[in-house]
Amino acid sequence: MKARVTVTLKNGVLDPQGKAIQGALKSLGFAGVDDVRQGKLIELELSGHDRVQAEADLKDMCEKLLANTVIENYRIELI
Amino acid sequence: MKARVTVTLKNGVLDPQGKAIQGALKSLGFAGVDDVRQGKLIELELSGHDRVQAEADLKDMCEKLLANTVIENYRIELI
Amino acid sequence: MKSAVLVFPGINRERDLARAFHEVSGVAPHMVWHTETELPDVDVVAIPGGFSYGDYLRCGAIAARSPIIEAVRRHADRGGYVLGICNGFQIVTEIGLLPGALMRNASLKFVCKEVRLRVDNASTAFTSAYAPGQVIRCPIAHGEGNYFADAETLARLEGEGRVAFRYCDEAGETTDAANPNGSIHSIAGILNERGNVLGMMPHPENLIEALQGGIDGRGLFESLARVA
Amino acid sequence: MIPNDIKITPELVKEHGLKPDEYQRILDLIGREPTLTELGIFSAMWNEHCSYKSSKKWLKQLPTKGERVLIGPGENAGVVDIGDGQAVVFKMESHNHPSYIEPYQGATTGVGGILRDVFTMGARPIAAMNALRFGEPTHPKTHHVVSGVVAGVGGYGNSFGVPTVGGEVNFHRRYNGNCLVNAFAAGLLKSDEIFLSEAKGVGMPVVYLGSKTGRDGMGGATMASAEFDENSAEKRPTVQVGDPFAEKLLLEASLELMASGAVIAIQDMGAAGLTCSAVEMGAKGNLGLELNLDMVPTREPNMTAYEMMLSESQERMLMVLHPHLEEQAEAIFRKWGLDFAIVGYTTDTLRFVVKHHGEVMADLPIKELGDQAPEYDRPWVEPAKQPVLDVADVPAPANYAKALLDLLGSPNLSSRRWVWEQYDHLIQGNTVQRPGGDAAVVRVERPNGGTAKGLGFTCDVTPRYVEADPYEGGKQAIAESWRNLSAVGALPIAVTDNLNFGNPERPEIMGQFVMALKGIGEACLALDMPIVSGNVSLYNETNGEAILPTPAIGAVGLMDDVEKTVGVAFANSEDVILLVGETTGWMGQSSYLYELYGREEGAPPPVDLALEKKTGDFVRDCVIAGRVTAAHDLSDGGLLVALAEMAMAGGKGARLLLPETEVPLHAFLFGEDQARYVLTASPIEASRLIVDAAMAGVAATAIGAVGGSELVIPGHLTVAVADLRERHESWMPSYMSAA
Ligand SMILES: Nc1ncnc2c1ncn2[C@@H]1O[C@H](COP(=O)(O)OP(=O)(O)O)[C@@H](O)[C@H]1O
Ligand SMILES: [Mg+2]
Repeated sequence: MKARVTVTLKNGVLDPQGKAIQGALKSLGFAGVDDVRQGKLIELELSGHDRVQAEADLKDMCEKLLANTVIENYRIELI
Repeated sequence: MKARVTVTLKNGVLDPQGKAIQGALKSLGFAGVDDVRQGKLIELELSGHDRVQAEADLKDMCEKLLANTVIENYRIELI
Repeated sequence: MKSAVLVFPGINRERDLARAFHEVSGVAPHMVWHTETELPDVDVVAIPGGFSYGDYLRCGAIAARSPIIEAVRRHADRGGYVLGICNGFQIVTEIGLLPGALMRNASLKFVCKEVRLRVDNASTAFTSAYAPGQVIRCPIAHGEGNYFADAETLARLEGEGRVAFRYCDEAGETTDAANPNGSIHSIAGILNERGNVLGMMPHPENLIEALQGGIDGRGLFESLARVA
Repeated sequence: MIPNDIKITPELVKEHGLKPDEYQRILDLIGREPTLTELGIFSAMWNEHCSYKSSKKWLKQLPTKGERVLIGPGENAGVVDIGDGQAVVFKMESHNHPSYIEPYQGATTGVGGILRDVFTMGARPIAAMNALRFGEPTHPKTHHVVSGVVAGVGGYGNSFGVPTVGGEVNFHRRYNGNCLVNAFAAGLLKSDEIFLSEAKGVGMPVVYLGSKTGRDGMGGATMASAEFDENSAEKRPTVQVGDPFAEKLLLEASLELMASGAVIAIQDMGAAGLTCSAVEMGAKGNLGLELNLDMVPTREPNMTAYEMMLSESQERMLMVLHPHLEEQAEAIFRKWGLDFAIVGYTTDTLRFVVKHHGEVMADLPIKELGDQAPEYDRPWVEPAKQPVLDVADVPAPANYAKALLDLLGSPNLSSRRWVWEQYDHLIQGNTVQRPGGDAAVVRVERPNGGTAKGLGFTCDVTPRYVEADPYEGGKQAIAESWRNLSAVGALPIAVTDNLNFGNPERPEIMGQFVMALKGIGEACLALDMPIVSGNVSLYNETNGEAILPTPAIGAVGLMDDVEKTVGVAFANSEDVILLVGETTGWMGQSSYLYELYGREEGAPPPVDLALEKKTGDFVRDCVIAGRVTAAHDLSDGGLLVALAEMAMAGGKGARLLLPETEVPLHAFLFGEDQARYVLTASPIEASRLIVDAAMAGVAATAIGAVGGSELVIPGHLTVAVADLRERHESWMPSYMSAA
């Protein structure tokens, strides 16, 4: 079973990376990029077959390790 | 218009972060995580309205900056 | 030796590098701002360490798209010397002047310490002051120095003697324990085909005076001074 | 959005951390009810952090003057003359609470803040240190906090480009609920090019520089996080995120701007950013200041005046510029890609006026905002003294080798290599003494060439001592920093302090504070180390349990010729090992007792300041004269631990022949008597040193010789240096690699 976890900064939290990318795109001549935010994508290969269990596990993994819930949100997708 | 670019390491490219996450998950007691790969998620806010143009621009941004195509693949989604 | 040191926003070892050139050649290098489109008339263009653009997105990625880069490429095409150290190495690979890429250290931690390097090719413009196989001390300071290249590239690098420096132990052995970042084949520095572009993660510029604890890094600058 | 003219309720006052009598003071001062923005401004200016209301009375009693002191406490950082028209600028500051909440970002913004304090004065940062205290290793949060904090300190300093050359790491259960992150930074400038925060001239532009303002750190008042966020489902995080890249640009741009002559006054935006910086600039210059918030570069839409005035977004500066150089100044900032906006101007009204969308949001008397802050003489009680511990109550180890190995492998005495290897300690190419020894030494070139000078840096305090006896513990912190500097050959010239304590409203805690400061002050006076800057962090308590009282000291020393420094490593076989200072075998509060038996008992070792001075001066003279091959001060773990450290550093053993003494062996080897050092010298030089020491009134005894690959005390201990190293180096990496 494959899972995809995306971790993004909460609203209002400064994103220096996004800011730098936005600046670089601008100086490369791309107009009309109003905002850029950078997040993480974590792809997992799970050996179980129980989707409900997997979702619960993934949530637990996010809370415990994958996301820093003080400043980040996460989203889980099973694929 | 919102766009989401995901950048992932090509197959065969070593992913130290993914490996470290896998190890950490294991030592946290999560069994059955067979593989972990970490990638980047870049969310952009575009001011244009032309989706075709936007897709072309995004591809260009990926090739020129957002991905290092020697080691990375990218995927573009308009949302 | 006439040299130029490039400066990008966020670069922070430009003074260290300029000092090394100055110490060894007696001439202060030109400091060149990234928005320039021409280089001064120099033999060596050096790209220093640091965190250009904060190392955001990928190390060296944003700096590699600066206006000055085209001039660097032309300089290299003409056979001029290009030296990329640390962030400079990352930038030079992002430009494509050297193959492969630098990934996060296997430990995922920034590491600053003194390591040993083995000079695997001492017949280059950058290394001729060293003896072949010589083991030198050299500081490192990076979070993403884990060199990676695909099998084919690696075979070429090895086959053509383009690995200039490798991490090793005191006896010159390339062991896992002596590899500070997980680099493939313990690679610390590589050359381009023509031998006029060197990229390396370690900082020879921080070990050129007895006060710094040793002078093993001088050889690199002295080598350049011989040919330029 | 909450309107600016909302009725100020007692709840609102309370949420702003203001006591009813403090609010009454506000009403008396301005003669009407404050607006919401005004209330926010008062709460920012009058909180403990900005106003020092509990500590001011005692801080005033510290010695802050000296021949070399150019700028003492009160500015962003202290400035001390080091000759040749050069001066060193330094300060230490805490970021404890944010680091416990979000260790990585808390530590980065702590480092960013202190670096800004230093370069705001016009100095280029040349060294950083970090004093860290964590809970006991087994506490569930400790591992996470350590890894985040260390990564954060490194993440910021490495990218910014300052060498992080020293610090301290302690683990103790009393930090379980409150870690301490104290960051130190030092910079170098020309002594006639110091920049200050005092605004001058009426009608001068007030310029905002650096990163944009967001709603960062809006957690001081709970209402800010709850109610200002009605549009978004998630609770707004109050965490500030550090951007070392922006800071590096800000550094370069600020220094370039200062060199251009455009800057009249400059102040970084730290805690309560725009409010504190603007008020301070105006008040110091006896001027008024008017801000137009429409001009403030913001990162988020619809920010209110209240939010802008209280935002703690990082990497921002406020300057007063010469009007005719404005354009030139702007060009410099644009070149570095930073925001630049004229957000106001100075006035002669002595009022602090804040306008937004054409409306006056605040109009307050500027001097009173700072000067009339409440000041408390909080009740305090002198902590009870601990009885002196009888050596007879401390068991000797069954096996000396095992005891030594256990000490070296303990959380508090084990090697900090795992920490400092994550910090770039070599950048700038001037690090002459690297981390791992006593003090770090950084080369300083003279403007006109010639032999380079050296600056020594060290961080010290032994919180268990301070807990047991705040007065002696305070003295000891200064004395230990004096020793660390003297051992590398540097003359201690000044200190900065970071006073971390619990709740000052509790008389016992206030008593710790008062007595520790008394000890610190006396020691600074006796050792001629004025305090030139510092920071107070109170209320470090969780569930009624306070941290150990931790007045961390950052000290700076000067060497005329940096090449004269020596390290701790045993250098040559046959060198004679000299023990300098008196050994009584003081076991109270020793590491031996704590690490091996879990006992925190007895009075800490007393500090004889005159003896410290005499001994330190003697040792330093020997180092500078090139007479010794290694020097190390004795502190945690006593003589045997110090010898082991010298052996490990040099990769050489030693054979000890201990003098006849009445002190029991274990107390001789592990006791923590103060004012002691170990020196090594060639046999001939050693005999001369013993004679010279006697002449100087300093005890010096030969206790053995360097050589072999083992540390040996015949009949008691034989242990391979390699085994010492193994144990010393393994605790931190193995603790940190276990999840
Ligand atoms: N957090 C830290 N960052 C950098 N260096 C550190 C840190 N903690 C300890 N060190 C270094 O490790 C060495 C030993 O520290 P410590 O035992 O506190 O020294 P001392 O007892 O001489 O004061 C010193 O060189 C010190 O600067
Ligand atoms: Mg010491």
